[in-house]
Amino acid sequence: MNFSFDVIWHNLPYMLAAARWTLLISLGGMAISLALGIFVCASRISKEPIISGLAALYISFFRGVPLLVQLLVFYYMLPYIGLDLPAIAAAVLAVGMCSAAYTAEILRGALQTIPHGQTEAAHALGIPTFSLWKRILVPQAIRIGLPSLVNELILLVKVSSLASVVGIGELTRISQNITGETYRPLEIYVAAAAIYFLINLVVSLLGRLAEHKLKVV
Amino acid sequence: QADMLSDIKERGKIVAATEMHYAPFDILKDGEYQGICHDLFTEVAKELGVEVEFLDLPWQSILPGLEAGKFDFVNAPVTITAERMKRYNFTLPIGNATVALAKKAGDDSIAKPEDIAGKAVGSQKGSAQLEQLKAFSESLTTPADVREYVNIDEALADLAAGRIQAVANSAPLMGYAAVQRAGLFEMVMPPFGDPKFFGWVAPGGEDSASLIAEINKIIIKMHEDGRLQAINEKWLGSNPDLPTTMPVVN
Amino acid sequence: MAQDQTHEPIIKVRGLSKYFDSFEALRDVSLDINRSEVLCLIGPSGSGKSTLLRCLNFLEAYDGGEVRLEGDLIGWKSTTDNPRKPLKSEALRRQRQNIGMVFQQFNLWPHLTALENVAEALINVKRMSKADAQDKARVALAKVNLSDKERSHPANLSGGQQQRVAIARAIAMEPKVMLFDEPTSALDPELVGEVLGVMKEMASDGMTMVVVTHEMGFAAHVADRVAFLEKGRLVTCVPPQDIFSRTPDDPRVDAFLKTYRERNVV
Amino acid sequence: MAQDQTHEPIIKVRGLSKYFDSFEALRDVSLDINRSEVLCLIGPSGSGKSTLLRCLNFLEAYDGGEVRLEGDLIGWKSTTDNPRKPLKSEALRRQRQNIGMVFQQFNLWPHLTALENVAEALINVKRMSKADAQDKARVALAKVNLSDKERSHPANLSGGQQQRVAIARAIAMEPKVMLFDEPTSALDPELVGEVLGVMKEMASDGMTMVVVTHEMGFAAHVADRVAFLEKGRLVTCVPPQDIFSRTPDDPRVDAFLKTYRERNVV
Amino acid sequence: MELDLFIRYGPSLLSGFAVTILCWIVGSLGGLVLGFVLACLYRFGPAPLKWFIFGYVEVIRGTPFMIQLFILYYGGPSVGILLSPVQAGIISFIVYGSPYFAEIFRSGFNAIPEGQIEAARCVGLSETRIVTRIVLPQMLVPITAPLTNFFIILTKETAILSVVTVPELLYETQTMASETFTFVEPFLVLSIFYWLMVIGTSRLGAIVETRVTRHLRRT
Ligand SMILES: Nc1ncnc2c1ncn2[C@@H]1O[C@H](COP(=O)(O)OP(=O)(O)OP(=O)(O)O)[C@@H](O)[C@H]1O
Ligand SMILES: Nc1ncnc2c1ncn2[C@@H]1O[C@H](COP(=O)(O)OP(=O)(O)OP(=O)(O)O)[C@@H](O)[C@H]1O
Ligand SMILES: [Mg+2]
Ligand SMILES: [Mg+2]
Repeated sequence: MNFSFDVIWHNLPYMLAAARWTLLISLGGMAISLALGIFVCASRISKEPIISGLAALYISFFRGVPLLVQLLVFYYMLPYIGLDLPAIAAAVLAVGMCSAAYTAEILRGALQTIPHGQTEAAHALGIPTFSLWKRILVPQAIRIGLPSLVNELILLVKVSSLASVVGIGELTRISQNITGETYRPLEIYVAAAAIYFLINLVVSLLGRLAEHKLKVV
Repeated sequence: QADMLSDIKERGKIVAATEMHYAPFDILKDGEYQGICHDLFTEVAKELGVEVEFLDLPWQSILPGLEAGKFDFVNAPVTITAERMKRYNFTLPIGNATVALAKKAGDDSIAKPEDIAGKAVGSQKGSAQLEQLKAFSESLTTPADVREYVNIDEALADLAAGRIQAVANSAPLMGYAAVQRAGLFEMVMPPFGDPKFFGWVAPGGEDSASLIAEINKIIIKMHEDGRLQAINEKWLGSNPDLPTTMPVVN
Repeated sequence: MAQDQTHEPIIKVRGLSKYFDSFEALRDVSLDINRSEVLCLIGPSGSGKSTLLRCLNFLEAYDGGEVRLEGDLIGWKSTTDNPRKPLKSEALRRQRQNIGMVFQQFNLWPHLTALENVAEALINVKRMSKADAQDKARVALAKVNLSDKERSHPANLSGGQQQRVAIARAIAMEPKVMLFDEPTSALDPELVGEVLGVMKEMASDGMTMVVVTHEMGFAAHVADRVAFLEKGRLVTCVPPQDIFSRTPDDPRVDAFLKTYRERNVV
Repeated sequence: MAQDQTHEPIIKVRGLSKYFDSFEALRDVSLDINRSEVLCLIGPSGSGKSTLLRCLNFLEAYDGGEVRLEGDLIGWKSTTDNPRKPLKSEALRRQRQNIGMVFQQFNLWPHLTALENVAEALINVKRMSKADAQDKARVALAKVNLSDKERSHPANLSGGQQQRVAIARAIAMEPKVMLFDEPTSALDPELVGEVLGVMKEMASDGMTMVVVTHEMGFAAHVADRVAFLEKGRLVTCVPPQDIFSRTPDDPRVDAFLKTYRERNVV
Repeated sequence: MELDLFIRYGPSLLSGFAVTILCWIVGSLGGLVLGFVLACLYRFGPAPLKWFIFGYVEVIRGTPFMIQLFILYYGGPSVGILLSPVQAGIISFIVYGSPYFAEIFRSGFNAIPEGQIEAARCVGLSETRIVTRIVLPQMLVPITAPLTNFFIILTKETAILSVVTVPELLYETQTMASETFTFVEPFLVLSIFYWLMVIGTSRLGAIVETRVTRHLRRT
C-alpha cells in the first residue's frame, strides 16, 4: 500500500474549508442542545403532568427517530406546511434539537444525585424556582454530568456530517467527494479523522477544564 | 398548471442537484465542481439563457429533494431504466452506462470479462450495472460471487484490499478509476451486457414536459455542433457514441 | 396586618398530623407561638421535632390539621378540600420568605463559598445588588465568628464552621420567624455561648424563634417556653423553670431529663 | 504482639502536623493513648479535632511526624522517605481494620437500609455469613435503641437515628481502637446516656476510645483523660477533674469552659 | 404505499434486523465492559496507564466511527489484519463505544461523596468491594440516563456497519430502496425497527432507574 501524503496535502485546504461548516453546525447545535436541554430537563421533572408528559414525548421522539429522518423532515417536509428553512438553519436546528433530548436526560440523571436538602434550603429561603435552577441545580448537574455532556457534544460534532443530506458540504461530505475523484479513501479519511479529532480534542479539553473549575474540593 | 420551463426563465436561474461523487461525470476537484455533467449542463443553461446553481446532495436525498421542490433538476447521470421512467422524466442520453470491469493492476488471471467466473466481484447496490453483472454472471459456467456495496468507493477499497478480484460499474467510471490510480486498478476490456445510457432527470408529470423537451433540443444541438463530443473527449479520451433518440428500455 | 394582631400568636398550629406511609410522625399537635417568643422543642430522638419544624414552613406537606402564620394558612389552599390542594409555588414562596430555617444537616450548597451561600438569597430574594448582599453576608458571618473562612467551600470547613454558615445564611434574611433545628449540635461550648448571644439579640429585635435542641442548658437559658414532644405528640409546653425544676409534673419528661442531670453534676 | 506491650500506649502520636494548602490544621501534636483508655478531645470549632482523628486512621495523609498503632507506622511506608510514600491500599486496609470510626457527618451509605449499613462490613470484611452478620447487626442496633428502624433507608431516618446507625456500624466491627467524632451531637440527653453506657461497656471490654465531643458533661463523665486542642496545637492533656475544676491551669481552657458553666447552672 | 413490497422484502429485512440486534448487543455490551475496566484503571491505575487511557479515549472518541471502521476493514489487510465484515463490525463497535462508556463511568465515580468511601475504608472494605458494593450501586443513579442515551445512540451507529457490507438493517433496506425506487417505505421500515429498539432500551433504562433510585425516594 502506498500511502500518499501528497494527496492529503493537496486536498487539505478544501477539507479545512469544509470543516468550517462542521464547526458552524456544531457550535450552533451545542448552544441549542444545552439551552433547550436544560429547559426540557426542567419540564421533564416538573410536577405538572402535562408539562412533564410533553417533555417525555419530546425526548422519546428525538431519541427514537433517526436523525437522518429528522433532517429530511425538517428540510423536505416542512415546506409542505409552509415552513421553508434554509439548509443551514434546518441542519443546526435538527442537530441541536435532537441533541437536546440527550442532554436533558444526562442532566436529569445528574440532578438526582443532588441531595434534596439543598433544594429544601432554597425553598426555605424563598428562592424562586428560576434562581434555584440557575444558581444551585444546573451548575452542580453540569459538573456531575460533564463527562457525559462532553460525550454528547462530541457526538454532535460528528453527527453534523448528516447535514450533507440537505446539501451542506461539511467535512465528511467533502472528504467523500474528494475520494470519489482521487480514489484514495484511506488517505482522505485519515486526514478527515485528524480534523475531527482536533475539533473534538478542543471540546474535550474545555470540558475537562470546566470539570476542574467546577470541582468542589 | 405550472410550467417549469417558463418559471425557470422568469427567475433567470435553474437549480440543479447532483451527487458530486461519480467520476468522471460529477467530481469535486480542488474544491470545484467539474466533470462531464458539469460541462454539459453549463452549456445547457447557457442555451436556456439562465444562470445555473449546482447543489451537491447525497444520493438518498436527491429524489426526495426533487419531489419537495428544493431544486428544479437532477443533472446527475442516472441510468435510464423502465422502472425509473415511470416515476421521473428523463432527458436524452448524456453518457454511456454500459457495465465494465476493473481489476487490480497486474492481475493476469482476468483478461476478459468471462474470466470473473468463480471470482468475487463487487458492485454498487441498486445500480443498473449490478443487475447487468448478475445477469452476466448467471450466463457463466461457474457464476461469480457477486458482492453488493453501498458505495462504489468501498467496492474499490475492497479490491485494493484484496477481498474481491474485480469491480463492475459503468465503463466511464471504471476507466477514470484506472487512470487515477494507474498502479492500482486496471480496466478489463471490453464492456459487456446490454448497452445502457445515463440521462438527466426532471420531476415526473406534465409540469416538466416542456423543460425536458427544451433540454433535449439543446442536447441534439450539441450533438450536431460537436460540443457534446468535445466534452466527452476531454474527460474520457474517447467518444461514447450516444443515440440522439430515446433508447428503448425494457 | 392590623396593629392589634401583635398580641395574637404569630403562629397557630391546630390538630397537626403527619404520616410517613403508615408511620405516624405527628399526631394532633396544637401549639401557639407568640410574637418575639423563643420556643424550644425538646424530646427524644425520632419524636418528630424536625418533622414539626418542617411542617411549619411546609417542607413536609402535613396531612391533617392546620398551620397558620399571622392567620394565613401555610402551604394548603384550604383545609376543607378533599384531597387538599397545595398552594402555587409562587404563593408558597412568599409565605416562606417570612420563615427562616437552619437545618439539622445544614444543607449548604457545596459549589458556593461560605460567603456566596449567605449572599445567594439576599441577591435573589431580597433583590439586593451583589455588593450590598456581600456586605450584609459578611456582617452575618462576623456575627457567628467566621469572617476568616468566607472564601472556603463547605467541604473545606469543619463541622462547626458549616453549621455557623447555615446559621448566618438564615439570619441574614431577617425573617419574622426563625426555625432552628439543633443549631448548636456541632458547636463548642464557647461558640454555643456566642450563638446564644446572637439569638438573644434577634429575639430582643422582635424575631420569633422555634428552636429544636438537645442541649437542655441552652433550652433552660434562652427559652420563653419549652415544648416536649414524644412519639409525635406534644406532651407539654411550659416555661423552662417548670420543666427543669427537680421534678417536672410529667413523669416522661422527668425520665427524659434524668440522665442529663446526672451527667451535668460535675 | 508481646504481652508486655499491654502497658505500652496503643497509639503513639509524635510531632504530627497537617496542612491544607498553606493552612496549618495541626502543628506538632504529640500524644500517647493507652490501652482501654477513653480519651476525650475538646476544643473550639475549627481547632483541628476532626483532622487529628482523621490522621489517626490516615483518612488525612499527615504531612509531618508520625502516628503508630502498636508500634506500626500508620499510612506511610516510612517517615524518612522524602517525599513520603503511602502504604499499598491492602496494607492500609489491614491497619484500618483495627480502627473503627464514627464520623461527624455520619457518612451512611444511602442505598442500604440501616441493617445493611451495619451488616455490610461484617459480611465483606469479617467474612460472616449473611444470616450471622444480620444477627450481629441487630444486636448492635438494639444497643443504640434502633431495632424498629432496621429496614429504613438513611433518608427516612431522623438525625439522631442516623447517628445511631453510624455508631452501630462502627461498634459491630469490634475494632481495637474506636474513633468517635461527636458521636452524640444529634442525640437527646436520654440517648446520650444510653450511648454513654454502651461506650463504658466497650471500654471495660478493653476497647480504646478517642472521642471528640462538645458535651463537657459527657467528657467529664466518661473520659480517663481530656485533651484540649486550640488552633491545631495540643494545649493540655489531663484527667477530667483537672480541667473541669473551677479554674483549670490554662487560661485558654478556662475561657473555653466559662460560658458552658454559666449555662449549665439551672 | 405498496404492501406487497413488505411481503417480498420481509425476510431479508427481518434478517437485517437480527444482524443489527446482534451487532448492537454484542458490541455495546462489550463496549460497556471495556469502558468500565478503562474507567477503573483510569481511577486506580498508575500514572502512565492513565495517560495512555486518556489518549485512547480522546482519539477513539474524537474520530468518526465510519472512518475507524473504514480504516480497520479496508486498510487492515495491508498490515495483515484480514477480518470478515461482521468481525470487523463487532470489534470496531466495541472499541468505538468503550471511551464513551468509560467517560460515563468516570462521571459516576465523581458523583459519589468522598465521605461514603472513607466510611467504607474505615470498616476495612477492600477497594474492589467499595466499587462493587458502595460506588457502583449509587453511581447508577446519575449514569443510568446517559447509559441509556448511549445505548440508543449505538442502535443508530449500527447503520454504519453497512459500509463494510455487514448485511444489517440499513443495508437490507437500501437494497429494498434501490431495487424498487421507493424511499418512503424503506425509511418507514427503518424508523420503525430503530424505534422498537429505542423504546425497548428506554423502557429498560427507566426500570433500572426506578430500582437504583429507590433509596432516594422519601416516603
Ligand atoms: N479539606 C480541607 N481543606 C481546607 N481546610 C480544611 C479542610 N478540612 C478542614 N479544614 C480546616 O481545618 C481546620 C480544622 O478543621 P477540623 O474539621 O479538624 O475542625 P474541628 O476541630 O473538628 O471543628 P468542629 O468542632 O467545628 O468540627 C478548620 O479551620 C477547617 O476550616
Ligand atoms: N421521610 C421519612 N420517611 C419515613 N419516616 C420518616 C421520614 N422522616 C422521618 N421519619 C420518621 O419520623 C420520625 C420523626 O422524625 P424526626 O426527624 O421528626 O425526628 P426528630 O424528633 O427530629 O429526631 P432527632 O432528634 O433524632 O433528629 C422518626 O421516627 C423517623 O424515622
Ligand atoms: Mg431531627
Ligand atoms: Mg469536627
